Amino acid sequence: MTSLQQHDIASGSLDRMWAIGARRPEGRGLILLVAVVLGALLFEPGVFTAYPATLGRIALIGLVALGLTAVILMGELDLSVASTLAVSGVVMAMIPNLALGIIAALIVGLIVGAINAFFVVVVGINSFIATLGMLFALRGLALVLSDEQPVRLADVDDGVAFGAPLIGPLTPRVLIFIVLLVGLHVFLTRMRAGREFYAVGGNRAAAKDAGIPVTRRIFTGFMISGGVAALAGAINTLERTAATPTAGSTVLLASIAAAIIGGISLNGGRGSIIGTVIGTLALGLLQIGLALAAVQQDIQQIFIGAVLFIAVVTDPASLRAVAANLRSSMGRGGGATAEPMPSSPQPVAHQ
Amino acid sequence: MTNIATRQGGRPAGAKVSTHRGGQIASVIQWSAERGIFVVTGVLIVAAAVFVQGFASVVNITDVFHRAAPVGIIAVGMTFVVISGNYLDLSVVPQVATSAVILIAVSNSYGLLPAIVVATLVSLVYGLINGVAVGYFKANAVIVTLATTYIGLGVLRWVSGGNIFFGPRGGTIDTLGQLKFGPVPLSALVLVFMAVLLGFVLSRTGFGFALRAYGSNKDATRLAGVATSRVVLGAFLITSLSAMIAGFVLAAFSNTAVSTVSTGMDFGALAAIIIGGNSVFGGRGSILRTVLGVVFVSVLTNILVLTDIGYGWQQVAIGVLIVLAVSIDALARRVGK
Amino acid sequence: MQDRSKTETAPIVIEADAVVKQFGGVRAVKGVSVSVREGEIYGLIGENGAGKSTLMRMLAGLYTPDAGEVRVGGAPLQPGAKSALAAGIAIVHQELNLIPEMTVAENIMLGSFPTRAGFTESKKLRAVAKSTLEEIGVAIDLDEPVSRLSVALRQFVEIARAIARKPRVLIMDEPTASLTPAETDYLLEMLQRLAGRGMSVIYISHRLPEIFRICTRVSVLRDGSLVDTMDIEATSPDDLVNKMVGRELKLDLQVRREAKPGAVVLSARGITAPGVRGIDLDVRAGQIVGLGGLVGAGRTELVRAILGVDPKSAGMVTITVDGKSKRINSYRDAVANGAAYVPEERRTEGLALTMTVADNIALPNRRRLSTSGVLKVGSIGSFAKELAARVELRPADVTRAVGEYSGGNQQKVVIAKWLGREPRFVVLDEPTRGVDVAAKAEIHRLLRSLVDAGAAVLVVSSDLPELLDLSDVIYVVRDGEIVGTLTAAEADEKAVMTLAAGGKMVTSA
Amino acid sequence: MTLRKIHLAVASSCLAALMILSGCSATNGGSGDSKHKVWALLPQGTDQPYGTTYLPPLEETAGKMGIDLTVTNSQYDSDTQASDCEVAVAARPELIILWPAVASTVRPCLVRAKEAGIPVTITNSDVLPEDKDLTSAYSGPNTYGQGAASATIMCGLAEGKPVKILVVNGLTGNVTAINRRQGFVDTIAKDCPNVTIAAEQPGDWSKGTSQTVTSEMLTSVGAKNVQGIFAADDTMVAGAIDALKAQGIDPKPLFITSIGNTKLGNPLVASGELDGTVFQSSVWDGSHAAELADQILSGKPYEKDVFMPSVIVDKNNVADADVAPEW
Repeated sequence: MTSLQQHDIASGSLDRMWAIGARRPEGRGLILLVAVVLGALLFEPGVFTAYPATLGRIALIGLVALGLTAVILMGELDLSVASTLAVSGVVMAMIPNLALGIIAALIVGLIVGAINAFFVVVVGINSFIATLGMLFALRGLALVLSDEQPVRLADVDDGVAFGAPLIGPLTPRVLIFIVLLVGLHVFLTRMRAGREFYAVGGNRAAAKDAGIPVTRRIFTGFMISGGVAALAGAINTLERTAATPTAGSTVLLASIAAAIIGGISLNGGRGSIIGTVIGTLALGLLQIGLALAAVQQDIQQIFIGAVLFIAVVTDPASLRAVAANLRSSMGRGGGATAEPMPSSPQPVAHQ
Repeated sequence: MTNIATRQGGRPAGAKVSTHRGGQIASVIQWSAERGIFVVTGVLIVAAAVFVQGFASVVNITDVFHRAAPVGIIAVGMTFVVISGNYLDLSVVPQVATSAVILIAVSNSYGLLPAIVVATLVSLVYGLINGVAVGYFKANAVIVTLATTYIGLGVLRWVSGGNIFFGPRGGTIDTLGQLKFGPVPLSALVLVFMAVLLGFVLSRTGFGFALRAYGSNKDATRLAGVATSRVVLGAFLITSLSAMIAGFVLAAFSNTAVSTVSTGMDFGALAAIIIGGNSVFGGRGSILRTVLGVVFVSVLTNILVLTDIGYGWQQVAIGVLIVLAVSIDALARRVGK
Repeated sequence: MQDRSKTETAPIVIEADAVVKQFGGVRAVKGVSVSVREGEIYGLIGENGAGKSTLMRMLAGLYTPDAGEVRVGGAPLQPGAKSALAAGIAIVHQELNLIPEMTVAENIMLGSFPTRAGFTESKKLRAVAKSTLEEIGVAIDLDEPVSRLSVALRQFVEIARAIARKPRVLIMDEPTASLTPAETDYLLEMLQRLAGRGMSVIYISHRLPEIFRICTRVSVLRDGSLVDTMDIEATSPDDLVNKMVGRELKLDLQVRREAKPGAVVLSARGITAPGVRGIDLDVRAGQIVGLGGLVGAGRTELVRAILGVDPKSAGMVTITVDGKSKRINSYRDAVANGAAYVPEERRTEGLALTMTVADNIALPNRRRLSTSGVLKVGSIGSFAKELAARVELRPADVTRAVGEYSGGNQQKVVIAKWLGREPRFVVLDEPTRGVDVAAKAEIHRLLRSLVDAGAAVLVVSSDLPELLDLSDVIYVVRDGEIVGTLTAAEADEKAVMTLAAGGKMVTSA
Repeated sequence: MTLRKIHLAVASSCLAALMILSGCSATNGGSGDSKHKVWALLPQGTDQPYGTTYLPPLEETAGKMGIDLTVTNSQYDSDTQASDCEVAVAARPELIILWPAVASTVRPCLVRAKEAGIPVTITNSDVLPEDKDLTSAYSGPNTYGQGAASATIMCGLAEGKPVKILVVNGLTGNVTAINRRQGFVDTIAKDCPNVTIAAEQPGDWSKGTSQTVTSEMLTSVGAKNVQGIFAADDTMVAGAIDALKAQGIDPKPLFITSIGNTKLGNPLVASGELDGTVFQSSVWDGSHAAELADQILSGKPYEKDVFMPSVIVDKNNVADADVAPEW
């Protein structure tokens, strides 16, 4: 027998579904994706007939984005992924033995992640800045190590072979991407440590008091993003048969954009791997579609920018904010929407 | 009971000692967070003058000014965005390039004044789009300015065709670009002027006050009756206009303009702002610090070039400095509590 | 009351032994020793800044003492939240400590998810959460994200989280601050039930009646030191208050002043907003209007809609000053026309904590402190000093960061910054929540002086004595509507609560 | 609320769709099925002056030859170009024109194309020797050769006397920059070891940057110790010359060489400040890329390597019509 009861917000299962749907952050990303897919089907079906290439591009952007998701969910940001990718690639190419090289690359990534985490949690620097510093430092390091020149793999043919389709049309890169996204999704939804990422991002103080090892979680997060970036670097180096110290120049912003379009909140606690994947798909398909349609480079860039801009200003919070602004400037307006409406504790019919 | 008594006797004493030592360390950190950049910059310059051959020469001082001016002008403007707690304006990259191209291209065919008018209008458009999206739509500044960067570069290259534009040799722009007063080029004076002007705006005007308050606590500032959306818009407009002037300076200096002229200046300016010790958490921040940060980075880069140290190491140095500067800030914040 | 004989002899579960804690140079707790027996409810009171919360956090292992030690069942407590939890200590914080995007179930089990090989066992998780909610007798949808719950329900989720850990010691820091009397009743009975089963409870509150109702012993802290520890029978409210403030001070129940309402200053018509259903409201010059009702009834939403802080979907607000009526369309309109707002969330909405007192006071007044946009730097300091003196800020140093001040003094700064504008319509939401007795009295005095100066004042308060004491007229709000109007004469606790709960007072199990 | 969200979402999605539509219709116009389908994978386009003047002749000539051309720009990111390559191969064109972003990274792309039976011609900067067999032909300047040619001018000027020079390189990590430097360095080492490099810094293809770093190098080395300057392109050499002037040094006595013969460099040669530059005709480059593609597609005979003549431009031929600058 209960004495205090929750007065349900959404009465009726349909409203309830709507309510839940409205809460999902991936919504807008999905709509964009549908729009892009429709557009592609109408004007550039090649996007789908050429799906191995499309998948390749998606995996290229997406890999790093997956790693970033783990960090952003905790309300942090990792700008250093771009040059982590470059450094780990260079290190790998510098080591004659391929296997050792790959291992070294991954270790570099994990170390970078740990260093980032150290500055963020132990020293207490805003992660945007800490990783900005690492972005500069590692880029420089990559140039120093490589003597400012591309470093070729010892065994080029391995690399060429690596780039070839492995299962059906899927190249190792795509397979790794799929494995990673499934793995991270399971980690963030089903596993305790991953679930607690949301707590760390949603309310860090609360997470600490609840006995969650916040520091360890943040280290894990940054090491995931660092490691994944390094993995991307290794894959790129293998596929290209050489490492370029200036690599990753276009990856960073693209992967952040993908995550954002996927509905992740830079404040943390809100977002998902699925969302990031949706964002990546939308972005990748758009890029490939425009390329196949032979749209002029500059126009392509304008497109991507416009899509990103729309994605960020159509965030429900943004719309609410601007609606309020308009209302106050025009006087009374319609549909104020500072939901959810708080429920008053009242006895209702027994459930 | 007794053991409690002894403890009560003993522990606080021990505690006192520890805090005394802690206090010293704390004050050192506090001090370096407050004054650090001033001293370090001074020391660096003096050391360079003594040990780096040629550093103190008139010519070299001019070079340092040339390094400092464009990124410095961007930085003093962008300080407003940083202090408002909005991280940075990535779109200064297309903005600088656009204003540079407009200055040369338009003035070649229509004269200087029309060029300046067009450039101003364009930069106002940038400021409005960024400012409205961030201020009124409450959208994340990094993403918004990332989007406007994509769009801006696309449009610039589409319209300019990516061409490189030259001004006539000995033309007004060229002359102004090469104009010097002793070792001090005009561009440096522009930087000084901007710094003084914007420093006044930030520290002495109601707008600057509101901006600092906003950086410290958005909601409280709004509930104090401040038009916060407008304040943010203001910050982005100032940044855009500074970026425009930086573009002018760049174009005049080389008497050429091309869409790639400003690559990397977004993070470059931010780096200077941070190294200067401005707090990205809102709260502490000043134009003076930004200027010091710019001077520091410029002098350091100059020294590294003079001593023939490679580009790679230059990047490493800047990266390390950023982390160092913010670490001190963070530690100071910690012991301050 | 519970069975004394049991607790007097019962073993000591947790004790703080001469614990010391410093922040920067300041010593928040100076060698305090307390001990709690099994199954007793132990009261802890003191003004804000007396060190209660710090002491609690040390007992809960969230702070490590700089000196002295905390012992649980005789064994010294290892630092860190985790070891404290393991030792059976659970704490319910004053400020809500939940993860908004997580479900009720996840929040209850936060930090102690049942796992197999790192994977969470969601069935088990929901089961434990469910049984815990049943144990404390609250029914909430386990899968609802906490972000969609009312403040009161969130508080109970907090409590459920603590209970779910089956603690030996339950520490509660101002748990009733955001609860209605009905919910408070319910909570107190629940605590007694739990204590009856041998759980020890450390109960912190400003509300003396609650202390006297459930506690067996009570300790008083002042300025970080332990003043006294007494059996509850051995003391009285006045005695406690004196020990708390360290000086003679009558509980703030002075004779009701003669209300002489003037012209209508605020007129709100058909205000409709989320949680507010077409409310009409007038506030007159020289009048204090109180808004009573349960938490979540829509009072905060109402005042925010009236002021334009949050958007309203319908309704019209006019403020009339010196016969001139102005239609209010936005919050800044309201402020421009002499409105002042002291929000419920002082720290997040009232103050820029990193800035100085002077800056905070100057912010709403920056227009008059500047000529054509340029600040008159010199005048800011003197202006702030004058106002700080008017609100009796202690210490009266306007160059210090507001963050360094206690809750009560911070609230004074919030009020001070508005006084500078000579407001004509003042809205205060829970003006004395989490404020110590002395500051409370001073804030009340300030309000009265404002009204006497002809301002119209609208107060939202869940502290019934305060509401009854201050208000000339009380509007009771329920479910976003005004369900009753009580003049000072007719108003008493029972009347207000009956209206507030709509006759259907919540009954305990 | 939910409804409002849906509306906006729909609105935005429509907008996105609209943009795609407009974008594609803008380009689908040109393509006819009778034409040869060719992809050109370039590392630069309108984002660089050279690419800007390279593209029009390429597209124009392609149009004349009845080639339906699709151009991509990887902005010198080898990963992006590799992905572009995958897309191109998947699009099954009759031929791919490749301008390697990073020569050492294109082998996989070439292999894929070969497997798909798509011939690949290289433009502007050639692939590594060991990858040659995977390509059908090369047309363009030999960026290494240009560096070498510029070095030859330098050696000629030095006449065996010991000469200390400053080197202003292109954007760090950029392939053209690397090749030109390598060509120059190797050649002086081989032909005139009397010419030594006193200092070198990147000028990022920018006049302003070049002016600053040159001035700084002059300071560090000491102006009197510098008898010459090599800059990897005319834009930067212009900056270097301004740096000299700014220090009150007359550039004429110094040995200054460069690459490009652009609208900026040519007048400097005429004025005698720049002693010699190597003509790189972006028009020649672009148009030959298309012509070569056409020759292969229509089975005409073609040369495997069509090198842009590295014409040396100095005071003797600076005014000639056939070395009129293009950008």
